[in-house]
Amino acid sequence: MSKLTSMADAIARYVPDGSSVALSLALEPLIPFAAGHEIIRQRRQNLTLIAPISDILFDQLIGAGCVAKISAAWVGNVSEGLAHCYRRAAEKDIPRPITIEEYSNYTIGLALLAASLGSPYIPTRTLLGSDLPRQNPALRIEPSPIDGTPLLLVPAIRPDVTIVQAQRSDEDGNAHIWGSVGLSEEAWLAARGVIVVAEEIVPRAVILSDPNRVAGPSYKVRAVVHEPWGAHPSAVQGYYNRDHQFYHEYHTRTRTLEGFQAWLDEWVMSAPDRAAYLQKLGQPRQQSLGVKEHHYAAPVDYGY
Amino acid sequence: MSKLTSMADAIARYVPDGSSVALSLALEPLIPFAAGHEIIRQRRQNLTLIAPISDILFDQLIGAGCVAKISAAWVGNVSEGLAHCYRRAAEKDIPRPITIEEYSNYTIGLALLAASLGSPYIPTRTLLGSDLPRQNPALRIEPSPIDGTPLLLVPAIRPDVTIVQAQRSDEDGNAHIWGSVGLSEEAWLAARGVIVVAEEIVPRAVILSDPNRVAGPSYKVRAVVHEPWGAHPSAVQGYYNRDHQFYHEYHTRTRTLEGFQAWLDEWVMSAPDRAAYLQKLGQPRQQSLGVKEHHYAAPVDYGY
Amino acid sequence: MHYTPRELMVVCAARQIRDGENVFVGMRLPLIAFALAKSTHAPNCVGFFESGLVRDVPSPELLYTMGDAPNIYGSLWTTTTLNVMRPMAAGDVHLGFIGGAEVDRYGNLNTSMIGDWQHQHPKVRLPGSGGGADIASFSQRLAIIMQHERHRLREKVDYITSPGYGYPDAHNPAGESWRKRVGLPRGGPAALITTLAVFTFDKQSGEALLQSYHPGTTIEQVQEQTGWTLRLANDCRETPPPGEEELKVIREYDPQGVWTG
Amino acid sequence: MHYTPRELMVVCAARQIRDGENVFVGMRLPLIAFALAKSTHAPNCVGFFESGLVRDVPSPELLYTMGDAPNIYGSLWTTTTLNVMRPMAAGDVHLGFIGGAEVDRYGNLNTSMIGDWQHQHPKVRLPGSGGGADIASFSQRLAIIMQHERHRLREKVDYITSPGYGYPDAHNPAGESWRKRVGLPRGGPAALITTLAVFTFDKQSGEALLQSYHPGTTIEQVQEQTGWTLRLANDCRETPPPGEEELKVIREYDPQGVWTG
Repeated sequence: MSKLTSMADAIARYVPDGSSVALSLALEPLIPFAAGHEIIRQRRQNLTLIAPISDILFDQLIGAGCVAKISAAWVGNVSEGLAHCYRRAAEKDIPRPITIEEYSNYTIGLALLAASLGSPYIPTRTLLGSDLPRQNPALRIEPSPIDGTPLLLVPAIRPDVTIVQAQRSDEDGNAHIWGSVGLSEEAWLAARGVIVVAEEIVPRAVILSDPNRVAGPSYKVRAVVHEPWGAHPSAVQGYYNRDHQFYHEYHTRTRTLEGFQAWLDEWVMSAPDRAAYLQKLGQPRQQSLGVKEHHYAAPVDYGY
Repeated sequence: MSKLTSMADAIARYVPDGSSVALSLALEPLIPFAAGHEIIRQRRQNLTLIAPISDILFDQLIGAGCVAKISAAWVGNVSEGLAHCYRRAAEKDIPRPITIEEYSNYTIGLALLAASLGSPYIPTRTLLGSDLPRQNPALRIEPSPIDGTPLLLVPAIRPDVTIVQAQRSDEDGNAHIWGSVGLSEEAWLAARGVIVVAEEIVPRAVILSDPNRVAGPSYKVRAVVHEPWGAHPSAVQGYYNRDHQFYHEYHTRTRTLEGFQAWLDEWVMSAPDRAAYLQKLGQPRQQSLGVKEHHYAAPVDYGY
Repeated sequence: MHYTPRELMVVCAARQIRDGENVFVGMRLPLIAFALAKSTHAPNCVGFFESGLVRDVPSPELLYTMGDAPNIYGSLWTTTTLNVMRPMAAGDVHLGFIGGAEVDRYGNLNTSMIGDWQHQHPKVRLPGSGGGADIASFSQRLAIIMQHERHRLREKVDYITSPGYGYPDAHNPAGESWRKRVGLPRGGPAALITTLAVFTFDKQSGEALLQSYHPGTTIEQVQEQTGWTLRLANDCRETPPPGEEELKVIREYDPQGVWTG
Repeated sequence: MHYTPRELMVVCAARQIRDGENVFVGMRLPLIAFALAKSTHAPNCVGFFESGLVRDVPSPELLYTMGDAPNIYGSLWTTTTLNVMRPMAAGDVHLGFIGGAEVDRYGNLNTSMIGDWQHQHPKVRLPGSGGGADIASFSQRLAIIMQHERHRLREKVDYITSPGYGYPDAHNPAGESWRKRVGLPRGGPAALITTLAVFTFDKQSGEALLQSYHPGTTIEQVQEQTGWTLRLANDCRETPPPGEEELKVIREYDPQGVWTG
């Protein structure tokens, strides 16, 4: 049965106040900005955000006051540096205080891996001697039952919902992702439910023609949203490139609280949906970000 | 630099007596029979074999006396049932005694996963109440440091070498595998070194055109062997199907020790290499197992 | 209408599958049961295969192994063994199927060793767990499929490969409470389907209850072939025979009777 | 021949890479250092990127992030973040690069918080570890790249994000023995490359040693901008300037000087 819904319905139904949400899982590419902006428009509150590094999407959600807690390895602006809203919240409780549980990319991955394995934790030897285990109450150090050496235990994190940006999906949520995928697979398998946001909706036969490329089991998918350019300004391999200038503009304009409010009003609040956002972005800019050269994968035969 | 070698050289150099070898990792398909037969011809001794389920390849290596220890979840003949050489070794020390450390598919996977993560063990809740933790000294039960409930700790297994059967590879060991892959990825990442056995050797550009399909990092690959039909009688998706009849013949012929010896002499010892094996198998039989209908994966664009 | 014992077993197995469930499918009879359930009462069930497959339509051809090429073609997800077992470990698999060489009255299953394995060589070395012990540990309900012979249905198995409801001890019963004591996260046997009968289980005591005996057999004959004293379910009765439609589907899928003959 | 401080830093970073090594490459300067090493003395080194990439040729275009599409195209392996970090955790990465906001004389790095974070809000909230703490924990050698300013090179950082050689306590020194004590599997800082100088580390004491000062600076000027009393390496000397060939490669890769200007 089709799980196709509008972004507004998907967020309204599956991202309630107070839920823990994993999104922005592939590091710099495939960031579901359209989903994040809808969360902001619906004025969601007290969310816990989970990701390895989050480019500026987390900064926007924090600045808009949607976030109570961050479980992540890095919150900033990858090509520009610091994230101003994140700083204001962490340093001055503006617009509201947030709890930060600091992970590294590896340990946030292990936390999602543990949940997906049904294991209470994964032991590792990273972060020993660092201050992260003191800053983050979830992390603990215990002697190994095997040889007594110190181990960092990374407890499982089970997101209420994982939002995955995909190149293409069928209406049931069988989706193809390619390019660097970050922790998308772990977060898909760890979560209670998944929202798929796809550049294209394709027939089931297209996806099933290459089952090794499928991102995860579709029984977990609650909603499929067709949202072309839904990841802008981040990149989607084979569809469009990263809009570095956009990140630069965001960085300069959001240094002050007022600047952020103006930016948010302009790009999120006064754009009712992604279509309006894209209209504002404009055709020429989309063209300049589009694919200039196609590089197709070699054929693969599933025949027998 | 090219890592192309003959099967004889690859086995001679990288599978010495006493080494621990992970092979037959994709369950029923992609079993490196040609590699196993070369191990037998070179009269390798005291090997430790690691796999989830092994179709009849493990039975052959055990019957030939190459094996001192088995760390696996299942040793038999998938379409026929029991494995006669395995029974003779386990029940009567024929041709030599073997140590069996019994795992389940999930726990042998976790053992390889732990090694690949650089973690000493993975905790899980499978096998609790079963006799496997009593039979297998590697497995241990400890209370969870988090809530005190019993946990099975599965220690890391780091194979000396993993032998991976692939559809295609370049000369450096950048390889594509598709179809069900079982524990190939975990074993590749867990092992000290990897031998790739490929149906086809293709230009680097073919593999790199689809980097998401690559089986593992090629820096670990010690040797690349071009061995068409190297997995017969198991299946290679897109190349040939499983030869069920061959498994049936093996099952009936190897009930007795003499029967096994005769089978081994006929199909392994008196066939100096895979070419001779295939000649004996015959063109008509190969044709009957060949691909009748091609099913190609939908195009994927890595462009930008 | 005539049918074979195995055809009846497939029908009984299919009846264990509820619509929309995630089913960890084994080989042979459960595979056909999955195909049967899909095309009758459970069109929305999804099948998991430990070789690294998830699919929601039966394979286009009869399979000898779950890794056969036709089973990969048209699958929803072809991936690693761990990836398909991870959802089961996390509790997402409703029903799992396994077979065995020996089962006891508490649904404990032995697929490893016959004989006194702790002090000498085993009398018979069986292939081992495969994914069986994991399916028995993790799935919400377990359905066991076996040949019904007195030496296979025993008071106590020689070796527990796949945990059922354990055993009672001086202070505690078998059953769900045993599984909790040893640390299993959930589950336990829901059905034992044999060539002669179908058993359910009393989760409190962990004991098998004779739910139905197949047409042509009697409770007495089942008792003769069973290594423990039968306890009957309240509504113990004759197994409803396969319907025409059910047999039709089975025979379309396995026309030669490779697995159901 | 004229060159910028950043171009010299790239050259110094590239000199840390040995042929055939697995290098965990960060963004910006290390990325260009990797490209430089590849095309000069280390043609066989392999680059790992935490977004889930392994590649052995520099990307065809200058990158703003490691996840940019040109970096995926032509990679040896495009996969998950865990998959590329697993080999590093297991010890297969020879050299890792990271940058930071603060570093101390023992090579401990802070990319998380400036100020008294335990008792009040941090004065400055930095982005955090990313993969940095993992690279510092797992790689066999660590190279740190930083702006050289007195407030950044401190006696003691406010917060250890990425462990270097720790600190001495009443009974034990910092250095390799500290890493062993806390349970780190291997590694430690091998070089600190700044806009003014290059430091190596004494693995026994864990202290930074001034290895070389860049042309145009003096040891005194370096000391002025360094928050601890310098210890000099035995062969402390001026940093060898970039060669023409090295600058040519850098400028081909970053013609606008986006990162090296």
